[in-house]
Amino acid sequence: MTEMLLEVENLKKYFNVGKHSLKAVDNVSFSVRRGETLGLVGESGSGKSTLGRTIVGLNEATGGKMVFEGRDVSTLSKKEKRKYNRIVQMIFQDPHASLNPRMKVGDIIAEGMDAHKLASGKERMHRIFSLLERVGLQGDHAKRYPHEFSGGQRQRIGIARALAVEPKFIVADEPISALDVSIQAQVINLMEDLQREMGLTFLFIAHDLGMVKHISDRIGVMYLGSFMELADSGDLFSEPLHPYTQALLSAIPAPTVSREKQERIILKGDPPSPISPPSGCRFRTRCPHAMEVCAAAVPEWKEIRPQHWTACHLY
Amino acid sequence: GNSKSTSTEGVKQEITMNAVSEPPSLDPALATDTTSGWILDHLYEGLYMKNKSGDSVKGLAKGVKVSKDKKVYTFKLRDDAKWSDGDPVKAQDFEYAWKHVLDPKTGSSFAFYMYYIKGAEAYNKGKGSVEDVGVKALDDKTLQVELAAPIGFIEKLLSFWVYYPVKKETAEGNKNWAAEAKDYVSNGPYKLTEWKHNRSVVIEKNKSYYGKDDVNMEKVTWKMVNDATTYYQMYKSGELDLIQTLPSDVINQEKDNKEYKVTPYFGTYMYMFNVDKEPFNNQKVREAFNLAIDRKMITDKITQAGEKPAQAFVPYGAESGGKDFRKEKEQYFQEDVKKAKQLIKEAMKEEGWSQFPETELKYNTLDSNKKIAEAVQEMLKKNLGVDVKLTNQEWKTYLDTTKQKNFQMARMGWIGIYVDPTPILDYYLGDSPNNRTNWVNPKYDKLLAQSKTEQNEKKRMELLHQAENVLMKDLPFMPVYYYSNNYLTSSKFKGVVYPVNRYPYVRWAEKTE
Amino acid sequence: MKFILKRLLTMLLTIWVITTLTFVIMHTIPGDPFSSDSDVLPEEVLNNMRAKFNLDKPLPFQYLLYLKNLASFDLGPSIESETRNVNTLIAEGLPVSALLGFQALVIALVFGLILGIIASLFHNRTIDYAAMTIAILGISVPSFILAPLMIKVFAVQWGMLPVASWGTWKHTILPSVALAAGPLAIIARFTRSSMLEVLKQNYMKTADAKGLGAAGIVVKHGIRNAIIPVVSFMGPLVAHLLTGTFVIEKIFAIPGLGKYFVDSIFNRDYPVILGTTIFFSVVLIVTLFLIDLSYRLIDPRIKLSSRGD
Amino acid sequence: MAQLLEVDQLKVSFRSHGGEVQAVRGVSFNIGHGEVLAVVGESGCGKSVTAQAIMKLLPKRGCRIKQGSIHFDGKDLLKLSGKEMKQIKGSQISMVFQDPMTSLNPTMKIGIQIAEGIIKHKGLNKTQAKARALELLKLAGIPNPESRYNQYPHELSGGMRQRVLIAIALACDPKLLIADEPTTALDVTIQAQILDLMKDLQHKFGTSIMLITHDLGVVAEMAQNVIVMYAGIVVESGTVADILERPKHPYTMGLLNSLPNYEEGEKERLIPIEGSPPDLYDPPKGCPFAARCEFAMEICVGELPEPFAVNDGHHSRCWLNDPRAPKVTEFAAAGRDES
Amino acid sequence: MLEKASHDSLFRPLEKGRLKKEEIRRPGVSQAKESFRRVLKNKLAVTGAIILLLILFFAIFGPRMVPYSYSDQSLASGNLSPDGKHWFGTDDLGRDMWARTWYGARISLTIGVAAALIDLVVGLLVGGISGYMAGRGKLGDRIDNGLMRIVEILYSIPYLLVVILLLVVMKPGLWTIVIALSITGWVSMARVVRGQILQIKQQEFVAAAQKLGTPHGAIILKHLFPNMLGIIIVNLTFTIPNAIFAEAFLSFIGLGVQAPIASWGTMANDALGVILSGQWWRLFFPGFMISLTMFAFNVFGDGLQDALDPHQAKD
Ligand SMILES: Nc1ncnc2c1ncn2[C@@H]1O[C@H](COP(=O)(O)OP(=O)(O)OP(=O)(O)O)[C@@H](O)[C@H]1O
Ligand SMILES: Nc1ncnc2c1ncn2[C@@H]1O[C@H](COP(=O)(O)OP(=O)(O)OP(=O)(O)O)[C@@H](O)[C@H]1O
Ligand SMILES: [Mg+2]
Ligand SMILES: [Mg+2]
Repeated sequence: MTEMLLEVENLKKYFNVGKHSLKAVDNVSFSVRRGETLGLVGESGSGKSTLGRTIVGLNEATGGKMVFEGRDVSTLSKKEKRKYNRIVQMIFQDPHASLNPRMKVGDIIAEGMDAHKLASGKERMHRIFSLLERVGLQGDHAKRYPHEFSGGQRQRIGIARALAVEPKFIVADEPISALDVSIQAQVINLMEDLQREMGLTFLFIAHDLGMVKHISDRIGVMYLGSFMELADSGDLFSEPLHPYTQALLSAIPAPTVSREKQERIILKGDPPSPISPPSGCRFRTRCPHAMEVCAAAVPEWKEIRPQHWTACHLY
Repeated sequence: GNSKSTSTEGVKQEITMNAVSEPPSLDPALATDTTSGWILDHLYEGLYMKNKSGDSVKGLAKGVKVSKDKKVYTFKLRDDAKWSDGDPVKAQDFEYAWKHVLDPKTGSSFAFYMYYIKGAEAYNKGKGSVEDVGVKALDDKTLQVELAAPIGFIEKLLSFWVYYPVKKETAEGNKNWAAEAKDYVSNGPYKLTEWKHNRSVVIEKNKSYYGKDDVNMEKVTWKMVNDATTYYQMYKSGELDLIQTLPSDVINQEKDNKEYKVTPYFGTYMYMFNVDKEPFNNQKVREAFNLAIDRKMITDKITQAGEKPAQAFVPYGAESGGKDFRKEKEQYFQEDVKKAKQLIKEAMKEEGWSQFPETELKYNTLDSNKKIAEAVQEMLKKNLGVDVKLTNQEWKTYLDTTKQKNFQMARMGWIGIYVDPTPILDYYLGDSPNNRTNWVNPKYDKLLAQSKTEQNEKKRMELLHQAENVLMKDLPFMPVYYYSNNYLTSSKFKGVVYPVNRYPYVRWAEKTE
Repeated sequence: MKFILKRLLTMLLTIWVITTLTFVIMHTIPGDPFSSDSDVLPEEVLNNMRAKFNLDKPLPFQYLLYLKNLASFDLGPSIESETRNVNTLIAEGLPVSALLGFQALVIALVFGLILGIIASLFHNRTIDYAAMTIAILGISVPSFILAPLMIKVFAVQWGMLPVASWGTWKHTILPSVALAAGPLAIIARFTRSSMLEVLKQNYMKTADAKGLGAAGIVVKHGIRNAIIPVVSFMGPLVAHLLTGTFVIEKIFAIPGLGKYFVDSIFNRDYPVILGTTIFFSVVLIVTLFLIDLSYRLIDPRIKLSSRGD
Repeated sequence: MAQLLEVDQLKVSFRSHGGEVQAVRGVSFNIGHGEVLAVVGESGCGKSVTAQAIMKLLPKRGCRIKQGSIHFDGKDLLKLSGKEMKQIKGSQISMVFQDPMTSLNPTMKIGIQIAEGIIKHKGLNKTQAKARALELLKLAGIPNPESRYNQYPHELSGGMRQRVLIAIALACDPKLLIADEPTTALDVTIQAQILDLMKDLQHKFGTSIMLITHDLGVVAEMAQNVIVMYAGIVVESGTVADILERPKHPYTMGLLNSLPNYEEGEKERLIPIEGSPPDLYDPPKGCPFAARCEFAMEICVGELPEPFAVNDGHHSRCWLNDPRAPKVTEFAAAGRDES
Repeated sequence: MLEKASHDSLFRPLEKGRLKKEEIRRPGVSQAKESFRRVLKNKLAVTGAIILLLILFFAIFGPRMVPYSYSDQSLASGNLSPDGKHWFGTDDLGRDMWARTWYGARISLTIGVAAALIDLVVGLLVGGISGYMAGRGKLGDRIDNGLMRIVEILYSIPYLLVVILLLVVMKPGLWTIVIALSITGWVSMARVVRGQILQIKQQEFVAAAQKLGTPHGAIILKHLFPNMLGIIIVNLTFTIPNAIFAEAFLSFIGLGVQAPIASWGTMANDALGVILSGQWWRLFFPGFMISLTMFAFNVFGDGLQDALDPHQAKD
């Protein structure tokens, strides 16, 4: 087995908007190691959710290749595809919309188990209970409807649901942004515990850079459908290479009043449209360091330092 | 203006009636239904016409010469006979019209009414040629008709709409001349002025008609209102002046209205028995059934429209030497429950039935049929202890089912084409396609055959009575009542003529207020 | 373009299937155009009549002949009304039926929506119950009872309107209302039910927070989200209303198309059966197609085919 | 100067099949002209309900404002007629809704959803409203407003939808902006842009803002005053510095403790507040936080304290502030005071 | 950490574990029980149910309460208005309307229930599959297309013609009526359900269920139908009177129940003339019973919809 759980090559996802095609994800390549957490941050609308949904198969890719555990996903047989769908799971961004309001929590959690015939009868009940406890809820919560839970509890139901099918890889799309900090901490702790105990791999999409840094081993930065930078989380925060990453980090608000606030790099101009992205480097229209070459050529995706990749003409 | 219309001056002589449905065709060659006939009778006039009292009198025929063997008739046409466009009516128009009816390509279903003419049947059936048909225009005003055999009722026949003339030039020039009012030409008291399909037909007095002075009503409108509840309400609100066939629920409340009128209708409502099927293979059962129902109750309480209980086949109205054929022998049996019970007992013994066979009564879907069937069912149950099952079917399916003789007991109605016992009695001839009972009695067939060649009217009637005796003894059917027609006519109108078996003539009618 | 063409082809195919099945069933059921009780005709005379309408030919031949004529939009003659053909019958009846149907549709839609919306806004209150009682009456009192009752009251007793027949706009009022009552009630019920769902949605709060008037909120934000069931229900309804309704046309003596759908079958008037069926199916298929298209216009999230995204 | 908004002893409850949910149980606070008040608190503690009560957006059925008053610009909103309220909604008070996924009408183009309010309150015609809407979209950081104008919500990313909601709320230059977690779905650069935009409004037009958020960084950046809610009551209120640096309520302390410290290199476990908030169907008689509180005392179970004034403007509803209570040592460590 | 010393017993630190940290106190009840309880609590639903039960009661026992059977005639005493002897009066053949009305209830109710079942089985199946499959790849499109074309065909072929065909091959009776109703009775349901599904399936929880590998059927059944309950109930409630009147039409063709047995539909049909003649009771009682049944079904349906909605606030 390779070290890489998932390799994504030149993945594309375009949407038809009117007569145009909107390049939500354009030529993205990266890989996810077994057992790691890959954080994904970036401009709102840069295609993070789309990328996540494409990986788990909720969107059909327009182009490119995904290799999971050494197998090209598009060549999987029906049975294998089903297995892939099981072991690659998603935690949805909106904990309310993704839970059927007319189903009891127990049935929601057991849904995947039922579908894959993983358990039935007493065993099923038992599994539901232990999953609920696993995510910090109680067994008798199984009999309630989703709307009787708070946002944090609902998010944990979503996690239990994903866990029920014994996944290996989970795409978590902003799993904590709807939660208050205390519950955010609960959820993050839970994810970490699970990772440790079950060897799970996460693709963690979030805007809260503090949390992303806390949980991720590596972090990818997206802008307008493409990756700008990918590095170990420590490296990324201490030595961001790409001008966009630098701007992003400078904008983090700190929860203190007294401390001297750091200088924020303000990006000039408007974000360009994903329907007609700028030539060359996508960021160049707003980049403080933009050069002529940036308009002419697409910067190469290269490893500037060990395990530190970026696409920028500065390097 | 004629003298009559001045007496009611100021009142527009117009009447609105209900045709119930769109006349399928106003081409005399193609019209086969009473509605079309009703309108045609106002638009045309044949060699003979019906007068106020319903007798056939000379119409377009001015004079007639009959050959000795009573087979060749030579008619002279009136000189003042004109089409509504002013052109004279010619003998050729008759020749053309009649031959057109007989032309197999026309596909006229009433062509057989002309089979009395020599060569007509052969031509119509594709076995002869048009030249051999015995109709010929000798000149513009002379028409010669040669019959296959002499007949006694030629005047009646010639007043029938199949024998109306059609303007040759018009019809030859436009195959669909009868489809719209603008192309339409007629020769009678009225001309067609407006035909809004499925809505209304308007006819107005034909100024070219030779007898226009004898026509009171200036304008006649027929609306086409199919729903009984609706046309009744239209009558009540004054939108219609004359309606027929009232909704059965209102008859009771209209009975004493002076606008209400009932006329007999020459037909019989009955149930046929399939004599090949149990239990009706046994005459006693058939008789018992006949004796077990209370016909008066049915006509008084259910149909209510002045129908007469029928204990024989031929309805009232047929004349037999000055007397009514029916009145000569009104009843063949008396309803008698006790006797009926006895008959059933005997029949069961004869046939060796331990239980009375399952019996089904079929009828075609119609409110009144259903009610009568329900009543009969209940009477049979109460009086004979026989449980009869009811089944109804949509009309054409029903016709097919009964034609296949797939029934035990089935409703049927039969109306004489003309008022004579023959067309009624013919119904049960052994080879009649109408006879669906499987009942064949050579004696009956023979008597009827004899009656048809019998030239002596009295003897003929005697033979017909004998035939009916045979029929009523075997009882392959169960008569229930003789039909009637009912009308409401606004009291503003006088002089409407209600002929037997035809709809009202209004040419002599007069609106008074 | 390709899409439209493909759809057109499917339509033709569907119509062909409908024509064929109708043809087969029509010739399977007992009875023929010329059977009647008043006179059972000699076989030769019947044959003359059959020959006139090609009914003497073998069925496959008749079938092909019909298809051939159909290809040139010739629906053939009417057997019942011999001098007229089916194209004329449709051409004459359609405007009448369509006008009536259209009026009824407008009445049903406008009042149905209003009734349903009001009921949903006053959910489980007296107004709701009143509106729904009206609706339930509308559904459970069929037009064949409602129509004569209305005639009796409005035309005969009060003399406000003519009893029946066709001519002025006054003649159209009672039949339109009678025709609309049932659909109106159903539309009201659908609207209420789906409006209740919509009213619970967050975006209704957003609209409210903008300070829009209550009517504006309901009309601009509510209806469009709630109307899909009504639209789905309307598909077959529109086709039916526009091509005429037997019962109403009969009761009000209206020269529409509706009678032919029923009479032709009772009379076994083969060309009229086929002609009206084909005509109806064209109207139906086109309506359903438009409805399918409208889904997407109403709710842009809906996609009906997997072409593109 | 009188406050712009005065909420006094607001109590809201919902009746549902399970019984009565006491979502808000006596909340009072004020917002001055041009002030930014941050509201923080546990999920489900009644923040959104309070906000919606001000806007009178709570469902008419099954929900009752049981007590309290809401004075806006001197008028008691709870006593206004529906018509008068319509004049205020959207133009004087506007709101950014919490859930960007469901708060936009899925069947209406986003541009029209923005323009609608402008037409209603500003009396602009359609083209003018469109121009204004485009401008707002741009201000909210949506690229290519012209093409986005005609898109439907489902074609937008989560963050874009949130920005559309912001644009709607800002459309009519309100006096009071209630922003219910307005930047949760935004990346930090856009978040910064939005926060700047709000500050701008505050400075230029004197707009007051009620900012509901759980991002304490945003609180620090934006707010002058903060209230902390828990289980339907305000447990602590004060200036930003009071709350973030000198919290006097164990719940506030717990919140601050839960934050990851991203400055540190070492990955350490986060410290959430254990347990979950009480059931609002049957809220405890005493302090609702008692069950989760490290410092809980007997009295906490039996009785809910009145707010203690820690100092001017800083109130805490905790028995620990009672002179009879034992002193809490290590308090500083519990709060994230870096001194 | 709290100082140990305390002056007041009330200010003593709480023993650990005295208050459970995480609990939701309301007891959970099973889904069926809960739903049942809610239905019972709903005034509308209970009213509807009581009326329906009453109608059922009279359908069973009504005919036995009078000394006449539904078929006993008394031509001499036809058209009697309601009095102490004939509670609902008599019809034109002098039959007791009370006996006939309640006897007819058996038939009309049976037909109503059968029609509802057909709607539920065929309508939901066709509509569900069609709506769900539309837009799910080529095969899905084809299934939707095929089903909708079948609907078009069934709907276009004149019903009358098909019914006459049935008359030829089947014996009249209840079973035949049910078959006749199943030919097209479900079409409206199918179309409406399809439209709703097209709309509802866009929601996130459907994507979640798909991701978990839930079979299509289960998604339709568990996720989509419950969320369109209101619409389904509305459709059901007007299928019932339609069927009751359709039976009257079928008996016109010859397929219906055979005289003298009468259903409400045929009784109403036969009594139309009383609009002109004034024996209102002949039309009123069958007509009123149809309306009352409808009313009860509707009220019950509305109540059911309210009761089964987990969000629904209590009044
Ligand atoms: N319509 C309703 N019916 C019943 N209970 C409700 C309703 N709306 C809100 N609640 C309850 O009111 C309480 C407060 O809800 P609210 O939405 O104000 O929380 P919040 O503080 O905004 O939380 P979050 O941070 O998760 O948005 C919750 O317990 C919730 O369950
Ligand atoms: N169904 C769709 N149709 C058209 N465009 C879409 C669709 N879904 C997403 N997009 C577009 O794709 C781009 C990327 O969207 P995506 O949701 O992946 O962004 P994101 O990175 O998750 O943003 P956020 O952080 O705001 O959630 C956006 O420009 C969005 O408008
Ligand atoms: Mg996203
Ligand atoms: Mg909230």
